[in-house]
Amino acid sequence: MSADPAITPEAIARHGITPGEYSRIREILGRDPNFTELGIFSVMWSEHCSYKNSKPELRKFPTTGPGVLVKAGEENAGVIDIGDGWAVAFKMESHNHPSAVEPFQGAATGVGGIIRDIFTMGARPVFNLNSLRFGPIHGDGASVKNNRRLFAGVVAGIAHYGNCIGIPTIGGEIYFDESYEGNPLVNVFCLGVLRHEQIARGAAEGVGNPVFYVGAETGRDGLAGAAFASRELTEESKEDRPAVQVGDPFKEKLLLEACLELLATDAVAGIQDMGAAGLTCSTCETASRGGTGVEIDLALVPRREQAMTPYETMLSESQERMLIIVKKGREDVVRRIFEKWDLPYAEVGVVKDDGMMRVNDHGVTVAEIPAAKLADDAPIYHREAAPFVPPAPLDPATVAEIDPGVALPALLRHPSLASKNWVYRQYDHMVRLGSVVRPGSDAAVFLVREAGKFLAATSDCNALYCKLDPREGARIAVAEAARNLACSGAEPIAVTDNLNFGNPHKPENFGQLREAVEGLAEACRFFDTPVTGGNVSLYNESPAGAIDPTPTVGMVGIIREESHITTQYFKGAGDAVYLLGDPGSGLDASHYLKALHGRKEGLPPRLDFATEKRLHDTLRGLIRAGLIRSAHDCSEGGLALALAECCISGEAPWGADIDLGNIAGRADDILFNETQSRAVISVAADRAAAVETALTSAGQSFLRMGTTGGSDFRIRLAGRAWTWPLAGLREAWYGAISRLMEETNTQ
Amino acid sequence: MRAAVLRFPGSNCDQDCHLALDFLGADVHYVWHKEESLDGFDLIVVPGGFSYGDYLRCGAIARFSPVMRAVVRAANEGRLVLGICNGFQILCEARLLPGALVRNRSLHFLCQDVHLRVETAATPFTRACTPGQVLKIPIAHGEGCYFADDATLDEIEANDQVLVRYCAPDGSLTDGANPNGSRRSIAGVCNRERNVFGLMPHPERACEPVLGGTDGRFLLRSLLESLPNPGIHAA
Amino acid sequence: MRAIVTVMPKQSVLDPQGVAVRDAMHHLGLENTGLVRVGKIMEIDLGASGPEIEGKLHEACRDLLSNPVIEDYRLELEP
Amino acid sequence: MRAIVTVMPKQSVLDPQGVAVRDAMHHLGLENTGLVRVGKIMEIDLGASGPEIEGKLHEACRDLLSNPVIEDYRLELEP
Ligand SMILES: Nc1ncnc2c1ncn2[C@@H]1O[C@H](COP(=O)(O)OP(=O)(O)O)[C@@H](O)[C@H]1O
Ligand SMILES: [Mg+2]
Repeated sequence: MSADPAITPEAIARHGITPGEYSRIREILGRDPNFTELGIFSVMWSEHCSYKNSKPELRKFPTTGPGVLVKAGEENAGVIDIGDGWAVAFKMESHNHPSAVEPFQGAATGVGGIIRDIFTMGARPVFNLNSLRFGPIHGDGASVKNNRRLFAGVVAGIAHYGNCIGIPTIGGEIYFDESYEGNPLVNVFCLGVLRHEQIARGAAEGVGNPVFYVGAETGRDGLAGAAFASRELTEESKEDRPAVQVGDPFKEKLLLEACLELLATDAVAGIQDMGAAGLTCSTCETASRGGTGVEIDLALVPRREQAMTPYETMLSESQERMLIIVKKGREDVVRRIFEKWDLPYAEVGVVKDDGMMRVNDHGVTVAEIPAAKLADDAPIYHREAAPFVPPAPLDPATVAEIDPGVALPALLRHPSLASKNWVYRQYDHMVRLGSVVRPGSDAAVFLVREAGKFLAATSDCNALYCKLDPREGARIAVAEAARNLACSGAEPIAVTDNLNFGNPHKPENFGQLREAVEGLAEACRFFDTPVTGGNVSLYNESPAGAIDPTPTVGMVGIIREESHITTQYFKGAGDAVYLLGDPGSGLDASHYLKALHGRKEGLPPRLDFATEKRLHDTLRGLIRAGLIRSAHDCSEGGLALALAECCISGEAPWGADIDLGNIAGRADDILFNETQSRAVISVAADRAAAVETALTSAGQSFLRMGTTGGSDFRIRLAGRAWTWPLAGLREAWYGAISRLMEETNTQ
Repeated sequence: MRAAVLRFPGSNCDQDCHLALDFLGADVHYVWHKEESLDGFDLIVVPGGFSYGDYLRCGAIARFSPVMRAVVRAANEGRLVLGICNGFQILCEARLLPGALVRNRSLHFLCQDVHLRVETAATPFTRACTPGQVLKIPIAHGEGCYFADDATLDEIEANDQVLVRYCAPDGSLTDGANPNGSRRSIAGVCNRERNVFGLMPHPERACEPVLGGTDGRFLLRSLLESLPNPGIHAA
Repeated sequence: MRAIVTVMPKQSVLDPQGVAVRDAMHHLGLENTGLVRVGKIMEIDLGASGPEIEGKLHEACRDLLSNPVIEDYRLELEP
Repeated sequence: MRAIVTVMPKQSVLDPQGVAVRDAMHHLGLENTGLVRVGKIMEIDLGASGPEIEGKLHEACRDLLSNPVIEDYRLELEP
């Protein structure tokens, strides 16, 4: 072996390994590690791979249920039954730090990674979602320009990868807030479909079975990216640039097709993608899951670059690669399929019975580690959590009323609330002929033809609520996702989540994480939606501090019949418009307060599970009875924003004449408060009586607010009235992001 | 009547085309890019996607696949060839169609519905349409801006080779209705012999009510009606 | 032998990328920037040499590496 | 003054485009083709000259015309 650097205390520290962890490594090995082994431990025991700071919290999630076929954590992604022998595998993954350093490639390789996680399960990926957070993009100045550059780059990167590979990106969410400046969040979601009997396992089964490496050649790109994701971003992060990987969606498309073709042959004993920590992670995890050992020879690994050391080869995060354990005697099947697809492949090793991960280089052993200990025995830390301190409620007297006539268009123009068409029109959201409800309604609806099922999917998280009250914010994130599904006519089945937080060594950050996890867990239990898996991204900080805690929720539901598919926009003139739920009050933590008054304050709205559930059941009941024409939940921006979106978000805008009567209170409070458990529905005039009867018998509070029609959106309230011509409102909302991005210099 | 849907490495609308043609009653088969023969097929569809990753130029590398020699032969024999999106790019690169497709003027990939005005019904690809008819069909491309020099444009217009143009919902040709900056709003052209047609929009994405529109059927039905033993569903 | 192939959009072809670069240069204080054209450059290690290779290379430039409808190419050879 | 800016992917960075071109060259009978790297070339009419412009130009190369994370640039000036 060539001269490896010495194992000095500095080298150990540089690998992010604490003295305590180092002695544990010595205990496991019964000796000092060599340099390659040190590198291997450092990536496997990074937060990204080992969840050493979050595991005790993650155990709080409900992960079981009658429909759960593969549990979270067992494999790359959980698998949920959707009936008739069909199942879905879905998961969310973050690529925050790579995207901060190189937005286009960072986001692109994030998409590539999550897609591999899904087809590794034997599922054909059918659609993607994405959940994004950036610093503010309106205004001038260097940081705003940089935010725009990051935003444009991330969107282009997601588009590049998803469009090329031919998986539609059908939904997502985007918010802009100071706390993400310098540390954007890029969370990507992929869902795949499979038959129950097609579930593939990531275990190295069968001693003597050959181990194949397939896919792209290994290069020096992305060395130790997992460790990179497990650190705070600093000015020096630019020095981490070799950590940037370049994605090749074309390769991945071939890899996807070849792997699915191979998995259909019964020649595969186990399969595992090479994501974070590449060869290292895939070899030790498959061995650990199989209760076996794996021995590979690096000299056999297809390589793109000359003279790579074992250390570099083991830690490389080159994209578009997989490890496949093949049943002995079936090697020809692999050869035939990978040659057909013109993909590199090589037999690089064999499954052993000794529980060791043994890495050779031209026959000389360069690393030898007990696989299960490496994969599963990372230290677990119980971090200190600062107790939650409830924020002071907002004193409304300190909030000057902005005339709603002005406030509504201003909110619609705010990039967090404006139409996201500038983003999703860059995504191919129609390929695969399943996009029944395209982006732009509460949830996307996708027809999975092979299974004959309509799936609905959404991603949600109000991080402002989570900042002010992480537990309540997390509960609301789940409730809002379920509400979006209910409005679309769907019954939720399961959840994936992405926990984006700051450095867990700081007690206030860890306190937020704990509160949020408990809130998510409680809500997932209540809605009967097990967590199928997800991702933890800690150390999301910039020099200015931690991000607002952002536990993103991705939720999937099923719609029983095509006729139940419901969208948020008004469908014609003369329909009755109802509010389900209460007008409510309180501008605490509202987007009105944040966007127009610049204040992130107050006690977020409270969520009452029973009230929320009644709303969902009522909505689904009305939809299944064929009684309503549109349904839209009230979220950021409150009732006025929801109503405006009902008017302007469809292909053909429809006006509305709304009379809220004599509700007492300030107009801005009534129109923009974000009281939970509410939705706006529209009903054909001849169904109004039936709807009111149904609502009354369900015990659902409601308010008949007015009628659709005309070319204006009008609200009357306690003797005041505001009229907004639709064309102006629509233009404010529809073109807002495009104006910011196209008419200002984005570079 | 037999239709072939070609599959290149990186094709991703192959299944969609198969599905739409099958739905309309065609006998559809996939043909792998390494095949050298297309004997027995009356219609050859070159589907959308990112053949060879669209590296270098869209369609530039696919054009050299073995199956493309068979496509050229089929075209010369007068059989029907339809290129959609990336397929259109490939047919232009293979010189089966005039012109080329370059970056959208916005520099962004665009996925959205557009309106198309049918310029002529005198082709096997548009015979189920009426001239001037407006169709709503989605696009999804980053490099769909049609370019040809003035002389070529004049010539293809004189020969009635422009089959569809981007237009406003009322059929008027406006700059705002041109999504990508295509010269003279051209969305699709055929060859001089009128048996090879390429267009950027995706008719296969607009063949079912559940997907929000059925105008794509006008084009695909035209095709099937032009073939021997169409056997079309009364769709 | 090594080949350097430069491919530029023809004058008559709209080059939105060139326009975008020019506008951005203006914002960076290079207000006088005029025409900008963005092309491709390919460095190719040919692994062999000879007149036969050169002939094939010109073919490749014309048929594969550039599209004469929209682009011009320039080929330089280095030993 | 005119600037010619050449931007190439860094050595260690994957260049899928170059790989695709190499494979296609093999099919065109140039079987010995080795490494191919594909970059961008920009011809910029600066409309002015002077050392100040040159400084700004280097800035533009670094911040706008290339992506230093994955690319290197080369700047040539012509009078
Ligand atoms: N990043 C994105 N990618 C694709 N679609 C998006 C993205 N962000 C938002 N959308 C779509 O825009 C619509 C509005 O989003 P949002 O305001 O977050 O909805 P809601 O408040 O109902 O959850 C939804 O259909 C959503 O899927
Ligand atoms: Mg909603």
